[in-house]
Amino acid sequence: MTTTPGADHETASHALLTMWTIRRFEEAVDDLFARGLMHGTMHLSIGQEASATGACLALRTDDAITSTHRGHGHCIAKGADLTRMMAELLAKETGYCRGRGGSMHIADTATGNLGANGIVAGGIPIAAGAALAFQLRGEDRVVACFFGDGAANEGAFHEAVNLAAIWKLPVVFICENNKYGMSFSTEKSFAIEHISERGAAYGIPGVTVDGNDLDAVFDAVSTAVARARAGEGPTLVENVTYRWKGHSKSDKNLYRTKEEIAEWRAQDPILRFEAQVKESGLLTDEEVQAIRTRAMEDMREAVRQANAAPDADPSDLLDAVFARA
Amino acid sequence: MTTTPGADHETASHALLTMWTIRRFEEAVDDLFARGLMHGTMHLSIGQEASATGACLALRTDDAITSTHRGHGHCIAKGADLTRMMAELLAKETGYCRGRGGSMHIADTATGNLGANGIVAGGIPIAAGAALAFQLRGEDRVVACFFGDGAANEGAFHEAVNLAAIWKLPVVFICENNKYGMSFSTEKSFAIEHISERGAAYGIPGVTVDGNDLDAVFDAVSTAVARARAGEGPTLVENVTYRWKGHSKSDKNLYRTKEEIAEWRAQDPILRFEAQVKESGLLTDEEVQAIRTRAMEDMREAVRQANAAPDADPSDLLDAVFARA
Amino acid sequence: MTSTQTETGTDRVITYSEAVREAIAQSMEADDRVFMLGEDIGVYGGAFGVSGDLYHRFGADRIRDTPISELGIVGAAVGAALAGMRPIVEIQFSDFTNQAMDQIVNQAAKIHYMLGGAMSVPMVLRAPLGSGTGAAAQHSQSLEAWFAHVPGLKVVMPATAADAKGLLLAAIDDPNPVIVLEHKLLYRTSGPVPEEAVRVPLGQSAVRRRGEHLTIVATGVMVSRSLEAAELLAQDGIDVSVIDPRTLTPLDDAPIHEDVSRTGRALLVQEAPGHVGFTAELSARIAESPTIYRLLAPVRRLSGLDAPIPYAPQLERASVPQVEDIVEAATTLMKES
Amino acid sequence: MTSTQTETGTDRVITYSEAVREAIAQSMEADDRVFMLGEDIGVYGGAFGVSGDLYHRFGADRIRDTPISELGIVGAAVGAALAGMRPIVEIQFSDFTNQAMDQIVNQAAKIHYMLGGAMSVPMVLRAPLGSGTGAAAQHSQSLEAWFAHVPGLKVVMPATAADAKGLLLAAIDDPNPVIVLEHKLLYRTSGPVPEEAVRVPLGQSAVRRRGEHLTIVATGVMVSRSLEAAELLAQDGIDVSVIDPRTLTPLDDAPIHEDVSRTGRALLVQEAPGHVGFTAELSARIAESPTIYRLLAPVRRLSGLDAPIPYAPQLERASVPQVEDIVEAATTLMKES
Ligand SMILES: Cc1ncc(C[n+]2csc(CCOP(=O)(O)OP(=O)(O)O)c2C)c(N)n1
Ligand SMILES: Cc1ncc(C[n+]2csc(CCOP(=O)(O)OP(=O)(O)O)c2C)c(N)n1
Ligand SMILES: [Mg+2]
Ligand SMILES: [Mg+2]
Repeated sequence: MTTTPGADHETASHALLTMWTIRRFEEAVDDLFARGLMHGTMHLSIGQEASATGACLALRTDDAITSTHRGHGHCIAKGADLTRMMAELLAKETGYCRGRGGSMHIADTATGNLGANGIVAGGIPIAAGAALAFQLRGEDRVVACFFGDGAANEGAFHEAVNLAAIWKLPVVFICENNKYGMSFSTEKSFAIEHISERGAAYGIPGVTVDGNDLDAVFDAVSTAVARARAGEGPTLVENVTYRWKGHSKSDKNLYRTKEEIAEWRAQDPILRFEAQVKESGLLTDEEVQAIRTRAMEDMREAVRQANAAPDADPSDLLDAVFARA
Repeated sequence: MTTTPGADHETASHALLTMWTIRRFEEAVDDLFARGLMHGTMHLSIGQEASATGACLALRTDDAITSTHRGHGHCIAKGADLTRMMAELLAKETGYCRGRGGSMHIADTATGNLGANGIVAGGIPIAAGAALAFQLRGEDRVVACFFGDGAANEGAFHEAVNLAAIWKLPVVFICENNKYGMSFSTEKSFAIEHISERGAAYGIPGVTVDGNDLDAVFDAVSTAVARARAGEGPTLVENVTYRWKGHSKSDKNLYRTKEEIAEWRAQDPILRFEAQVKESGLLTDEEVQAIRTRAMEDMREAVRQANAAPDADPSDLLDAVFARA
Repeated sequence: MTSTQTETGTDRVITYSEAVREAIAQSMEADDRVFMLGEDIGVYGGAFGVSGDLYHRFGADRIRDTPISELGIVGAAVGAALAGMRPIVEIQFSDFTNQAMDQIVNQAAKIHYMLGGAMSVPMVLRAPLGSGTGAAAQHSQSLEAWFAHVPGLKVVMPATAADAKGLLLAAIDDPNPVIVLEHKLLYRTSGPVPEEAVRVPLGQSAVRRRGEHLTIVATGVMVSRSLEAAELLAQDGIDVSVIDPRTLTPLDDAPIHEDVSRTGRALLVQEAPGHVGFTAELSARIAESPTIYRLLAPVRRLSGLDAPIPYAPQLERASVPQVEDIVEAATTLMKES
Repeated sequence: MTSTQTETGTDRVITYSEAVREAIAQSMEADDRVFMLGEDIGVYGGAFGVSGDLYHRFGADRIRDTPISELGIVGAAVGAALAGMRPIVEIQFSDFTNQAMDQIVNQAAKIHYMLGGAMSVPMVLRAPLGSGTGAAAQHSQSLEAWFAHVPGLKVVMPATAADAKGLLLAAIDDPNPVIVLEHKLLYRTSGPVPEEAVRVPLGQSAVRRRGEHLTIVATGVMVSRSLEAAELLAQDGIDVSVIDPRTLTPLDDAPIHEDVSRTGRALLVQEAPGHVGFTAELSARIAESPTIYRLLAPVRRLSGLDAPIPYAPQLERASVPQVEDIVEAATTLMKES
C-alpha cells in the first residue's frame, strides 16, 4: 500500500497527475458536449477530484470499486484507459461498452471497476455482494463503494450497509457529499449534521473528512480499507466536497448561489494539493508544470484516438442481450 | 388523554380488558385454525398484548394507526368490533373486508386503523403519508405506526422515517421487537444492541422500553405522541417483547429453545399488570375476575355471531376492483 | 383530421409539458386536497421542466421536493390518499418506478379491493417514459405493459398536448390510483389545448385518422410517428387509420374492432419490446373476436427490439420503431394478401 | 402420456420441492461458486420447506439466512455474480420481487448488455408464485408476464417435479440472470425425477399430451389442471393436446404453431389476470403467423380474473381457472365452428 500522497514524491506526482487528468477529462467532455459532438447527458465531477483520487490510491489494483452516474473520476483514478473511456462517450465501437452504455455505465474489469450506475444507490448492494464473494472465497480483496449524499436516502443504502455490517463484509462505503442531490440540499434532505452519523445505526464506524483534502481522504479510506481487509467489516467514510458544474446539462443552478459556488471554487482540491506539495518542497514548480502538461497532452491524445475510432455497430443488437455459455 | 393505566382505576380496567380480549381473540383464532374452521395463515400476537394496548391507550380515537401482518392486537386496541374482525377471518360477507382481505388486511376507518399489511414494512411509508395529510391540513392528529424488528431492515423503513424526520411529521414509529423476524434473530440481523439507536440516524429521538410493561409502553408512546402533536416530529419507540406462538402455522420453532420461550412466558404482560394493580389495590380480585370473564364472553359471542353470518359473496368480484367516483 | 382537434375545438396552442402543468395548476386551484411531491420539482422545476413555476405559485408545501426515496414518496402518497388528500407523485424517470413497485402494486393497486371497498387510494403517479435522449438502458424504458397487467391500476399514455391535460385532469378526479406515462420526446411538442379544465374521460380510444386499407394502433410517441407514416403511405395510395387507445386500462377496444373489421388489416405499433408487451393484448383481442374473420392478412406488431436501450444514437434509433419502419411494415402488410 | 415421463426415463418419484432441493444440492456439490441466500432458508428450512436440510449439509455461509431486505439481497447476488460467484436467491413469495425490481430489472437484466458484453450476471432468482393458499392479494400474485417482458432476463415456470429439477440445473448453469417461478401448490406434488443432474435445456416447450381436436397451452399449475381437464374432455370425445412452454423467455413457440395448425383450435390457460398477460403473447404469435389461416375458431384465452386474489376460499377459487372452467372453455370452443 502506498504512503500518504503528501509525504512521498512518487505518490504525490501520481496523485496530482490523476487529479489533473480527471479535471481535463471532464473539461473535454464539457467542451465536446457544448459543441454538440457528444450526446446523451453527462455528470461531471469537477471539484471532486481529491475524493476519487485519494480513495483509489488507498486500494490495490485487485480491489474493486462500484461507481455512480458521476463516475468518470472514479474510473480514471482506478486506472482505466482514457481513450476507451472517451471512445465510449463518443459512442464508438472501441469504447468500454462498445457504445452500449455511455457515461453512466462504464466498467473496467481489468482495474476492478464493477461499473458506474445510472441508478442512484444502485451500486451499493452490488458492492456488498462483490465483497461477499471475496469473503466467501477467502480472498483479502476489498470493495470501495462510491455514492452521493442523495443516495444515502435510498432504501438500497440502508439494506446493503446493514448486510455488510452484520456479515462484516470487506467493503468501504464512500459517501461523496457534495451538498446536493441534484437540486435538493443536504440541509433539507437530512435532519442530521453528518451523513457519517448513520454508521452507528448499523454498528459500523462513520467518519467525515474534508473531501477536498487529498491526504485526509487517503488516510480515512486507508484506515477503512485496512479494517475491511482484516475482516473487521465495513466503514462509512463521508468526503465533504462540492460539484462546480451543474448536476447535468439541464441544470440552471437555481437552487444555489453564485457566492456559494465561488467559495467552493476557491477551495480547488487540485490547487490546494499543488500548493501543499510545493510548500513542503515535495514537488518543484517544474515538476508540477510537467504534470499539468502531461495531463493535457494525454487528454488531447485520447480524444484524437477516440474520434478516429469506428462508430458503434448496430448490426448485432439482439445477439448482445444474453451472454453465451 | 388518559393517565397511566397503573394509576387510574377506569383506565386500568379498560386496559386489562383490552389485553385479555386480544389474548382470547388470538386463542380463539388458534383454536378455529387448528380445528380446520379457518383457512389461510394467521400471525398471532399472544405475549405482545401490552405493546398494542399501551400504545393505543396513548392515542385519541381520531388518531390513526398503521398495522402489520401481526395486527389483531393493534386492531382491537384501537377499538375495532370483534365480531366484524372474527367474521373477516371466517371469510364472511359481514367481515371488515367482506372476506376479501382476511387477517393481513383488516382496516377500520371508524377507529382510524388504516390497515394491517401483508408486506413487511409496507405500512411505514403509508403512515408517514397519512401524517403528512394531517400536517398539510393543519390538524393535530397523530399516526402511530406499528412494525416489527425485521421490518427495520427494509428500505421502506429507512426512506419513510427519514421523510418523517425532515418534515417533522406527526407520526410515532413503534417497533415491536419480539426478537425474531420469522426465524432470524435480532442478534444476527442487527449489529447494534437496540433498534431505537437508529433514531439518531434520522435526527429523531429513539427510546427502548420493556414492551411487556403496560405503563412503560404507555408512558413512552404518550411522550412521543405529545411531541408529534406539538409539531416537533417523529420518535422511534422500541417495545421489547416476545411472541409466544410460532411465527405462523408453518413454524416448527427450530430457531429458538423451549427454555427461551418458557422464560418469556413467565413474563406474561397481562399477569404482570394484574399483579401490579392488585398489589397497588387499584383493582380487586373480583374486578379482575369479572374482566377475565367479560373478555371470554365477548369473544364467545363474537365467534357465535360471526359464524352465523353469510359467507363472502363471489358474485361481484370484478365490480370491486375499482372505486366509483 | 384527428379527433382530438375536433374534441378540443380551440386554437390555443401550447406544449405538452405546459399542458401537464396547466392541468396540475387548475386542479390545485380547484381542490385543496391536491398536492404534488417528487424529486427536484421545486425551484429546479422538474428534471424535464414540467412543474416549472408551480413551486412559486403554490409554495413548498404543495409542490413538495423530496429526497431520493421513490418507495418512500409513493408510499407517502398512498398514505396521504388514504387520509383524504389527492396526491400527484412525479417519478423523475419511469425506470425508477422499479424502486417503488411495492407501494404501487402491492399497496395502491390492491387496498380498495383488499379492504372490501372500505377505503380507496385516489392518487396519480406521473412519470416520463421512453427512449430518444441518449440516456441509455436505465433511463429509457417503456414499462406500460407491467402497469396495465396490474388489476386496480388505471394506466394512461397521453400522445397529444390536449390529452396530456385532459387525461391528467380525469386521472386526478379518479378515486383510484392512476399511472400517467408521459413520453419525454413529446414534452416539447405542441398542439391545441382548451384553456378551461376540460376532462378527457379515461377509457376512450381516439381515432386520429380514418383510412380504408389498414388500421394502425399506436401508443405514446408512436402515435405521431404513425400519423407521419400515414402521410407518406397516402402518397403511395395506402390509406390508413391511426387509433390511439390513450388508456391501456381500462381499454376501449370497440373502435379497434370496428376499424380493423372495416380495413381487414391491423398494424400494432409500440416503442416497448414486443415480447409480452401491451400490443400483444391488442393482437390477442383481435384473434379472439369475430374481427379475426374480417382479417385479410395476419395481424402485425411493430415493436422495439427485445433488448435494452443502448447509448449510441444510431443504436438507440435502431432499437425502436421509426417513421420509415412503420411505412415499411404497412407496405409489407398490404402485400400480404 | 406426458413427454416428461419419457424424458426422465426413471421410476424414482419425489416431490417438486425435493426436486428443487436436489438440484441446488447437486449444483453446490459440483461447483463451489454456487451458494444460496434468502430469508429463513437456514434452520427454518424455508417458508415452503424447500431448502429443508441444506443448511445442515452446506453450512451457514453457503445457505445464507438474510435479514428482510429483498432489494439488498438481490443486489448482493448481482454483485456476487459479477465477482465470479453463482448465487441462487430465494424470494419468499414472488410478490416480494416488487421490493427488488431495481436490482432485477435495472441491474441484473441490463448489465451484460450495457457493458457491451464485458461482464455477465450468472444468477438465479427462485420465487413461489400463485394463489390457492388463502394468503390473499399480497401473497398470491402471478407476475411472470413482467419478467418475460424484460430483455435480459430468462424466465422459467416448472410444472412438474422433473422440470423443477432439470430446469433449475440449467438455470444455475446459465451465464444470465434466470427467474424461476415455482408454483406453491406444486411443491407437494410428486413425479418421476432422475437421480443424476440431468439438465432440461431452457427454451424448449414440452408437449404433455397429444390430441386431435384442440390445443391447450398452459403454464405453471394450469398444466396439471389442463391434463385433468383433458381426461374429462376425452370422456366427451374431445381429444386435446396440452403444451407447456416451460420457458417464457426464450420462448419456443414452434411446437405450439405446429400443434395448433393441426388441431385448428387454441385454448391458452394461465392463472394470472388476462389483461396484458403472458398468454396474450401466445395469442398474438398465432394471429401473426400462417397458423392463423389454420384456425377453425378464434383463439381463446382462459385466465385469472382481472382482480387481486381475495382471501375467502370460495372467492379465491372463483378468481382463477379451475379444472371445470377449462373443460367448459374447451367444450365451448369446440362448438364455435
Ligand atoms: C433511483 C434514482 N432516482 C433518481 C434518479 C435521478 N438522479 C440522477 S442523479 C440524482 C442526484 C443524485 O444525488 P447524489 O447521490 O448526491 O449524487 P451527485 O449527483 O450529487 O453526485 C438524481 C435524483 C436516479 N438516477 N435514480
Ligand atoms: C417484504 C416482505 N418480505 C418478507 C415477508 C415474509 N414475512 C412475513 S412476516 C415476516 C417476519 C417479519 O418479522 P418482524 O417484522 O419482526 O415482525 P414479526 O413477525 O416478528 O411480528 C416475514 C419474513 C413479507 N410478508 N414481506
Ligand atoms: Mg450529491
Ligand atoms: Mg419480530
